[in-house]
Amino acid sequence: MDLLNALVVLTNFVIVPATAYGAQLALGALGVTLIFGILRFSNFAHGDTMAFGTMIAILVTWGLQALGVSLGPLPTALLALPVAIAVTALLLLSTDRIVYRFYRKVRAAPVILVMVSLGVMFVMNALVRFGIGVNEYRFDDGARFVIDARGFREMTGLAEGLAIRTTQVITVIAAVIIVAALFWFLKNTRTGKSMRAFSDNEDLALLSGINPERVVAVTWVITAALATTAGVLYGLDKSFKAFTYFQLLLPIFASAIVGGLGNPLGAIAGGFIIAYSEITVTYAFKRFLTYILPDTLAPEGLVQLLSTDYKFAVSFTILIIVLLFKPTGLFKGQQS
Amino acid sequence: MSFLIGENMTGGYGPVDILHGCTLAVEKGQIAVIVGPNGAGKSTAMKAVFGMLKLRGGAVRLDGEDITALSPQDRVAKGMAFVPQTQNIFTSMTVEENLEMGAFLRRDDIRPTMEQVYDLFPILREKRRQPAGELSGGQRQQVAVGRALMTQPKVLMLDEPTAGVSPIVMDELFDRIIEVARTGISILMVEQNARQALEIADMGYVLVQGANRYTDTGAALLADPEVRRTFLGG
Amino acid sequence: QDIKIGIILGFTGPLESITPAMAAGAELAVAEVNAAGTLLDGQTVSTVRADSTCIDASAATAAAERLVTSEGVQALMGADCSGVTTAILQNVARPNGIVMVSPSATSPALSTAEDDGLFFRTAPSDARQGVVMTEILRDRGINTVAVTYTNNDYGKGLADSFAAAFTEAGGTVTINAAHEDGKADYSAEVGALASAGGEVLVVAGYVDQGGRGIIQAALDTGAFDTFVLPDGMVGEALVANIGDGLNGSFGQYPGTDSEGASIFAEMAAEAGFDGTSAFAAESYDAAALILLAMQASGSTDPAVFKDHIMSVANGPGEEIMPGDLARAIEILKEGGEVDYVGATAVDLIGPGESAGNYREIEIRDGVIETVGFR
Amino acid sequence: MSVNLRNLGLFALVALLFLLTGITQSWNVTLTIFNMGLISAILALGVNMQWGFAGLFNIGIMGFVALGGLAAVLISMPPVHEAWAAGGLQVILGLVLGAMTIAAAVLFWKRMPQGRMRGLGIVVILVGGFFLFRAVFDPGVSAIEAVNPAATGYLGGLGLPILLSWPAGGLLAAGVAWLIGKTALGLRSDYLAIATLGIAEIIIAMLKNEDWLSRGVKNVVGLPRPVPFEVDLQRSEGFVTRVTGWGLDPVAASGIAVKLAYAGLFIVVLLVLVWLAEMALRSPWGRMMRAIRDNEVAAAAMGKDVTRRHLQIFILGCAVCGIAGAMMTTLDGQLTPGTYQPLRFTFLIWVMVIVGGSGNNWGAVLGGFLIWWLWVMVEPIGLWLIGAVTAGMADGALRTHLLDSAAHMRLLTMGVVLLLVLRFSPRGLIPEK
Amino acid sequence: MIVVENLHKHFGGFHAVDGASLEIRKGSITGLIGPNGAGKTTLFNVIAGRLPATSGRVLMDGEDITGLPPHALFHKGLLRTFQIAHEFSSMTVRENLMMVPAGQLGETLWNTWFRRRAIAEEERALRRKADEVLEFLTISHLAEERASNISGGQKKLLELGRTMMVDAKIVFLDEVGAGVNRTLLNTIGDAIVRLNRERGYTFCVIEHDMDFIGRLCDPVICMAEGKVLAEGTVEEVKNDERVIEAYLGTGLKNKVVGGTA
Ligand SMILES: Nc1ncnc2c1ncn2[C@@H]1O[C@H](COP(=O)(O)OP(=O)(O)OP(=O)(O)O)[C@@H](O)[C@H]1O
Ligand SMILES: Nc1ncnc2c1ncn2[C@@H]1O[C@H](COP(=O)(O)OP(=O)(O)OP(=O)(O)O)[C@@H](O)[C@H]1O
Ligand SMILES: [Mg+2]
Ligand SMILES: [Mg+2]
Repeated sequence: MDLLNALVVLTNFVIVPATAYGAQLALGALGVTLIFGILRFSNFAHGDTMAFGTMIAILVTWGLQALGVSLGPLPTALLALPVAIAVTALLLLSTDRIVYRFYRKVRAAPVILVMVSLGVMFVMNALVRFGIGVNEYRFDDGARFVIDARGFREMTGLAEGLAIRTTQVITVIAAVIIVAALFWFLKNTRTGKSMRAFSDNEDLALLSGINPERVVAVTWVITAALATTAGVLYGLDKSFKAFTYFQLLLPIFASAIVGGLGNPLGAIAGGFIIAYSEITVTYAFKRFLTYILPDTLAPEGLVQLLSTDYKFAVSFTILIIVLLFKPTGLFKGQQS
Repeated sequence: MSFLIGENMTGGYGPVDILHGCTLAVEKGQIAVIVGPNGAGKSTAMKAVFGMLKLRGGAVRLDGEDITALSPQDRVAKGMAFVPQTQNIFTSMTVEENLEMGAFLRRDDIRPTMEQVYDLFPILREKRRQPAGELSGGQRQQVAVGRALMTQPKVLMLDEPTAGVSPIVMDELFDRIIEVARTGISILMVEQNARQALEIADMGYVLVQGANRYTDTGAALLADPEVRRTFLGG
Repeated sequence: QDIKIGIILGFTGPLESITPAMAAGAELAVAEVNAAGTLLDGQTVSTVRADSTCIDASAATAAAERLVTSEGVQALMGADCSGVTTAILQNVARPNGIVMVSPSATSPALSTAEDDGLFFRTAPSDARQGVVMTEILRDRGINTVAVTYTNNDYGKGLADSFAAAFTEAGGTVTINAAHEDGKADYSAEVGALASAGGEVLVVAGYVDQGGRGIIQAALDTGAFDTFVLPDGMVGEALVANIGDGLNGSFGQYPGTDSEGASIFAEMAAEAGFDGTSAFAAESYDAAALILLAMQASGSTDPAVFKDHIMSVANGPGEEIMPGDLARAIEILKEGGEVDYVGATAVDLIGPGESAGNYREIEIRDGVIETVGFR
Repeated sequence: MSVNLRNLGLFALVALLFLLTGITQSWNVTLTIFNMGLISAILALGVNMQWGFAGLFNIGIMGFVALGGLAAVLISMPPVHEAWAAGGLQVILGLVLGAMTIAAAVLFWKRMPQGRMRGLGIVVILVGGFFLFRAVFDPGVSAIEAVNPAATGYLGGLGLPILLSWPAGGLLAAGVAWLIGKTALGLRSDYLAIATLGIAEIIIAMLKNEDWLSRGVKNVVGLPRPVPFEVDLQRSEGFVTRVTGWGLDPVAASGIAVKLAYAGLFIVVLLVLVWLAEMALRSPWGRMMRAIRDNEVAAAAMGKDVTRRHLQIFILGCAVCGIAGAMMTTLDGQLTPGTYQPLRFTFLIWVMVIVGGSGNNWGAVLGGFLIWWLWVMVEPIGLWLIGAVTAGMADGALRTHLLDSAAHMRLLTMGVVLLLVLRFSPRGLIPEK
Repeated sequence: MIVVENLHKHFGGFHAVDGASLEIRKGSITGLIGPNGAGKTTLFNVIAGRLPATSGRVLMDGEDITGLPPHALFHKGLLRTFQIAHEFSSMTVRENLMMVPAGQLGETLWNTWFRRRAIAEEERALRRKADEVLEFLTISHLAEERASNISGGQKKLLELGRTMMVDAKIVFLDEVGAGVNRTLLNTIGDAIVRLNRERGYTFCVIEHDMDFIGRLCDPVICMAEGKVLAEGTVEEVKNDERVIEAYLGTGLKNKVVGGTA
């Protein structure tokens, strides 16, 4: 029984949240990695693209809710998602037309594009704040839990509870499906291959008859889809707040890089590494140990390797260690 | 009227002209070879013919049609293929994907052509799942030519296709080029292995400082002692 | 002649979601005075906003410098975060002799900072709240608590003073862990808090920042059911965003049994903002104090009216509620005395900071109910 | 020549911006911005050394600036004797033990043959050392932090003049850069970038949480100044009579005088650094660095020790950032760890370098001034813009909404201006050659 | 001079160099030939410290130099060129040459600040030297051009030029001839011979142009599939059955001379 309780504690406070958070990061990292892989720059506007997409989704969700539309146990926002993706795609495409295209033409160095994306980030930042403001919004509806803690306790008679949220399940499933689809798309479809060819050698791609503008457009559309999906799923699970989305950028980049920039599998792996390291290294094992150890050995202290103050530091330390052994990330990413 | 002609081309990368009224032409099913010292503007002329350089003067015509204003992509669609001198492969993609990219605009079955390329360069079959960037210098060159052949073009433009390939492969390559030409495809190539190249050429151009110095049949150029000494290494 | 007051708050940055209500609070007081039209024989007051960014001391200094030396304000309502507040005080307010009243800087270090008598705050001291919170917990018979705080001077100061008071009183703090605001995920923090255990979780954070994230995650995982909510956490937004899970949680925020707070809340609702948002009431009071001190001293010169802020705030005299500013001006004009109570029952002590009377609340059926005063 | 004229013109333009600010707003505002502009220019110079000269993508600038700030506290604040007595030695002992553990682990790794034993041994040493370290260190920390936590609760500094902290900040940053460089410089481009970003976050986390060192988030305020206080000037007879003699208001004049004093100090530092950087860049050393930046493989084959040179420039660049960090903390008069945000202290500096023109010292300096000016001025400009836009509008929901969102114009304006500058000179205002 | 003992270099499961043993004698111009992918460049890279060996040793004058970093080998007098040109693209052609010599005064920061005069003097000498090399390579007119803007063949010349900036003991040339005009290549060949005779440089030359090899090299080593296939004088190697089959071939099969029209 105690062993079971110990396992449930670990699952409830480490495995489930880390898996869900990892999937959230991974979805964000996929977008970053895609832009890096094809257009060859680190897109700092990605966090705000996510925020923008989510904002549209929220507005549409509110509309739908007002009309009384719902998806039953699933969040209504999923219905709004396609609209939000379309609007975000339009925004990204026009940003490309107005801003990025020029730099492609003059063959600007990647670092210039990074700075340009910083400029775009500021603008999108403002757009979102104009659009929906700076407050925190909750827009999840439907059933919040697949299993909730109290229900689990009553069901199993254990002392510890286990909670799994609907959004966590959706996020993990979405992450797996999306990465598989993206991987397949890039590896096997003509468009996917032409995108990789374009990123590898733009001139030669031109000589092969690949239309660069089309490649770029497809990339942005996919990015819009990834960013919006990631943003909406994250917002459903936690909440929407413009500033938080900006802050998300850092762990997202860390995930993309530790996995290997430009590699979709890497993004997924990176997301989970960051999430798990943040949560496990700072986890206090007191409760867990109390269950599995005999009473006499039960720990006095928290049995915490490092305090949670350092959770970010921990994930970065792990990131650096990974990079020291695998200098281009776990899955052999690209270099600019 | 030549099948492909770049006539009186003038232009360069920046404000300075590299090409000064240079003319290159190739007939249907024939082989034209460009030779000349380093920096003469051979590659520049090839790029100009392919539309990768803004011309300040002159025109490019394909099969009688003026294509001076077309983008490189559109020229590919018109049946032109080009192997640049440098950076002529997709280094992060596998050999096979490189070849597939060559056939990007084709809608028909590309397997047979790919088999032909593999037969021509057997080493590529062996390495087809390897990223092209990991290949040796000569192997890369073979990938580059293979990619262009995959296009099944009407005009094939090659910038120093034999640089760095071993003698046996070079012979194979020239053989193949002759074969290709016999099927009615025009071939325009730059070569520093000039003697071998001129041997198979119908037409030869000697380019110096962006202008035509000598233009004659391959055999005639080979026979000219002045040309041999100054440009072909004796 | 026109009186100008600078409102310097973090309109962008981590506190951007609570600052609009704070600014609106201050502007409400100004509007009220202007509507009366009687201040200093009919002078009008205008406000100028500037962005303190909450975190960037240099940008805040530059913004304050602009308010003072270019816009020519006579007083500053702000700043919000203690770090930038200190920077502005030392680099702008003192050199230029400008009065500064902060609605939300709670760092104990500010009590001892050199201020030439120019600095005041309507926010209560962290130390006092720690004691009050301890009393509330002891009265409810709670002996072990876990504490999490937002990692800035407010959170850290409050958590430390509470931990000290609570341990002193014989309770046990199982863990005292920080959380960073605006972060993506709080699973790690909640995991550690849950493992440490405790009857309740004290959340010394902000209502729409990491504090809410922590509570949400703690409820979801079943780690805690009851939360103790200090001033930064009490707000309608919390109840609205979390809902039923909060029932049974309790806490305290500055206030007396005067009806000031509810009056202010109504006024705010009428003006179109949320008066219960964190520090909105303090901001109203800060602005009101500045204006009443001007009236009391009969001068807009900071060097003169700075000495009247304490007397206006503490009485003796007639008690002044929000909405009564016109009456207060009238009394002062006639040479009378007022005791400004305002929206947060301000009483300034020592170096000019709020003494801290607290209203004990409990959340019942999704409503924040006042259950007592301390 | 025309290039030089153009550059002079650009500097004149920026000078004009500052002058206009002085005229339309006030000289105090201008000088405030100008002083931070000087510090920004130094920061941009440091980053330019790493990126422009050597192609090192360091986005951990924030960390080194913070270290400079820490140096300011450690050098200038008076020591807290009580805290030293309570646990000073114990904390030092703990740190020494920690350092010894790491040294032992490194030695062990180098000495032992490859194999399972080595891995196991390392783990044993590290884990054992970690617990020993915590056992000694933690009680010391608690003792120190218990000493009057509201006012001190830390060890304090050395009580030396704060000007000494500028070189000290450089040294501290250089020391940490050495450690980082030794481990992480093998990484390339974006991977190095994220590693440095991570290290910067770690440094900030330490500053925020190690209260015994610098009070953590409780901030250290009231740092000594290298220049007089305005209030003291206003009280000094001589000063007041002199400035009133010039027809100036003593309060405003005192502010200006103090700021000018700071500006003088900063200008000296900036000029010295620019001179050093310029001389280095225009010499075979600079040529070698550019070669390494262009093609490391070929540079190594031509006998250049790429790793050593990278380490050298990394340390130098970081040291410059450390100096600037100490100067900034001196100017602010306080250390506020919460201030350190990547956007402001890393990416904004990068914008300065890129907009100014990477690889060019004068470009970096220009970028530093221009972008800092914008960063501060976009706020009033944004407010003004929104005011102008809404002025003609009828009262209504949209107008209120816009006015309410006025603060966000700051972000919009910053973004748009940045995009415009990059659009019209994508290689920077003063490009490299 | 250089002895390679049973050298292996594996990429994953692929054995690019597979137990090669060979010797480059002092004062020789050794030719290295072999089919594409034989492992020649890889062998160079291992010798020159660019790639770590999987196993085996490289000796230089009896000293084990396996695994030394490239810059250390440069200081020992071992220079190499790259098959795919590695120019310093943002620098001018002349600067590309001037940066080569080791131990320049001006490479020390201290000197750049406090010994400016000495540096200026040194620079003048370097510049003269660089201009001589450019003259020799017939690209003087490109001295101020950005190296990224010169033609493919010119880049190869620049590669060669860099090795001429210092006094080397041994120079590894990886296909300097590919893409270089044959007339110029002859001149380069002459220069190699002269450097070899007059200054005592040892050369190891990879080249696919058999005329060039034949004119310059003795001995010639032929590699195939990572191993040494044959070794000897040019004539011996040229007539070796295995070399002909693997590398040289029998000439054009369809010998059709064009231009008959
Ligand atoms: N990084 C790598 N990863 C995997 N295989 C590699 C790598 N580099 C080289 N190879 C393989 O090693 C073999 C030897 O390559 P190398 O470049 O040494 O050939 P080479 O003899 O120089 O040929 P060439 O004459 O064409 O230049 C080739 O088959 C190549 O595919
Ligand atoms: N991208 C460029 N920008 C500016 N100038 C260039 C550029 N590429 C080449 N040039 C110049 O143009 C001239 C002709 O170059 P081009 O590449 O056409 O020569 P080439 O005849 O192909 O020589 P090679 O046989 O060496 O390949 C050279 O002098 C070179 O300096
Ligand atoms: Mg060429
Ligand atoms: Mg090779």
